[in-house]
Amino acid sequence: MGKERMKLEKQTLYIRLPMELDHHSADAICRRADELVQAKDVREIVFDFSETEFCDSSGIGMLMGRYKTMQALGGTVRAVRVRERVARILMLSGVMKLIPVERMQGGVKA
Amino acid sequence: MGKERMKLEKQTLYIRLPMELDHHSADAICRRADELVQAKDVREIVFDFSETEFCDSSGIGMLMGRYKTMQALGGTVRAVRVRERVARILMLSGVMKLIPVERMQGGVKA
Amino acid sequence: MTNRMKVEFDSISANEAFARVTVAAFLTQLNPSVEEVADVKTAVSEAVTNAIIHGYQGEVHTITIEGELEGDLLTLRVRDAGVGIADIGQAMEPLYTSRPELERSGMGFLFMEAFMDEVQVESEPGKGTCVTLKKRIGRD
Amino acid sequence: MTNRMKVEFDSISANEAFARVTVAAFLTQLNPSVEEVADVKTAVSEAVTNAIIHGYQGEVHTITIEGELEGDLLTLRVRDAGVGIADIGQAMEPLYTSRPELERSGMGFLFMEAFMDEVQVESEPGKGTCVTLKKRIGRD
Ligand SMILES: Nc1ncnc2c1ncn2[C@@H]1O[C@H](COP(=O)(O)OP(=O)(O)O)[C@@H](O)[C@H]1O
Ligand SMILES: Nc1ncnc2c1ncn2[C@@H]1O[C@H](COP(=O)(O)OP(=O)(O)O)[C@@H](O)[C@H]1O
Repeated sequence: MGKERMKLEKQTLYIRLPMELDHHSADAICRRADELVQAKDVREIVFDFSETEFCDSSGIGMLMGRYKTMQALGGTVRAVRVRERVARILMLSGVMKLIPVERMQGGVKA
Repeated sequence: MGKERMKLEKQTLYIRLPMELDHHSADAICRRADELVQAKDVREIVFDFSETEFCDSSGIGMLMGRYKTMQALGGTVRAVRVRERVARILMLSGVMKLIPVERMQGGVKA
Repeated sequence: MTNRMKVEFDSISANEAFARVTVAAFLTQLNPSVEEVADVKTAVSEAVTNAIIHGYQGEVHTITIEGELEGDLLTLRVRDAGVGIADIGQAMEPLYTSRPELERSGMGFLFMEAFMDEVQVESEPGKGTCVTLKKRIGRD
Repeated sequence: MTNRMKVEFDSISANEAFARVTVAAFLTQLNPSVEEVADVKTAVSEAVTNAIIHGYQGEVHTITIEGELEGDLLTLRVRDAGVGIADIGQAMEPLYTSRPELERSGMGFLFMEAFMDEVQVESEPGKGTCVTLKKRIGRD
């Protein structure tokens, strides 16, 4: 997870997620995000799913973990530009009940 | 190799080759082409490589075999719309010395 | 149409993607829909990730996937020779995870069940685990 | 970076594509160029096709590919337990084929040599053949 895929703007941390969000890629993202949240004053994390075509339960674990951390700090988490297939996974996991999820506009197929 | 990928127009047999031209796909094409050449009065075979991204020595075997058959019958063989990568394979095999090869226009990458 | 394959690889996380692509390539012969390929990839990813994290607990050993096509039925067996599972019923409960500290959601088996027609788990503590995944392709 | 895999599959021609995709997926970890992936796929296709046509002469048995990444070096071993090769020198000559009636061009080994850095053949008549293919990735 290159630094260039995470961007802190004011108190919002933007994370551009990879094409395949699995245990391998999620692990690196969790580590890097937690470092930033600890070092800076982050109030919100925005996960940008626009490039993400694959997501399994490790991706869900990553979202849930960040949600819990931010909640403990009084902050929030959002998922944006989520494709159809990934939205189905987020739905199935129940994570949509905890975290606002905004689908990709324009009917891009997963 | 579906029938719809071969088309006989006047005395020319047009063969639209598959994305991957290997022993598996070439075998089926050889069989079907030979049937048509035997049944109809074919003077020329035009191999359309526009969709072909992969070609190995089985593809070369297919071309050489059809070249020999057509030569024996006084006919000809051509390859058209060949992509860069496949052109390299045809070059390497020496088949370009026997058969006219026309590259894909517009710089489509293999 | 009958076909078989078996693939062995090291239990490192970079091979999760390798396992998905290999199984998808094997499946191609049944002319699956995009959705079916995604379903199978997700299930394989879950089983392989579990073998890496839980089965071998991060140590590098061998994971095996056996694939079989018979008619329209895909059968996959994902095996590790790791720690095994003492209570399979508990392990398969939605949201149960033995490693909450590792960002696990406890949804691996849930996803396997959701995306495959059949999921079977055989395991012996200290010997290892075999997860069998079945799916009929081209039915819907 | 070190990684290993081994894949076994039936010697049917539909698996030529499967073998290419599997090896390409394994190779991904070295960040190869498009050209390098195409080179390796071509060489694998040649070796696997030979095992199917020449090694097993169309009968269905098992072909094995072992892959190894060490640093920037990819090593592949394509094995069959088929008829073997009596005269390896002759077999590797450009344009030599023992099966001209099968539309073979005799260029399989030529292509393997052209696209890989190293090609080694071990074979024993009646026992089978192992073709070792090596290529350094990301050098040019
Ligand atoms: N291959 C395995 N070897 C040992 N234990 C396993 C294996 N697969 C699953 N388990 C056990 O089953 C539990 C539930 O698995 P799962 O539903 O995939 O959730 P998670 O991976 O998020 O923990 C795991 O936490 C683990 O205790
Ligand atoms: N795996 C194998 N088992 C037995 N013989 C083989 C094998 N691979 C190659 N050969 C022999 O080597 C010859 C040359 O192989 P190759 O250069 O690939 O050309 P082709 O496949 O077109 O015949 C084959 O015709 C065959 O006699």
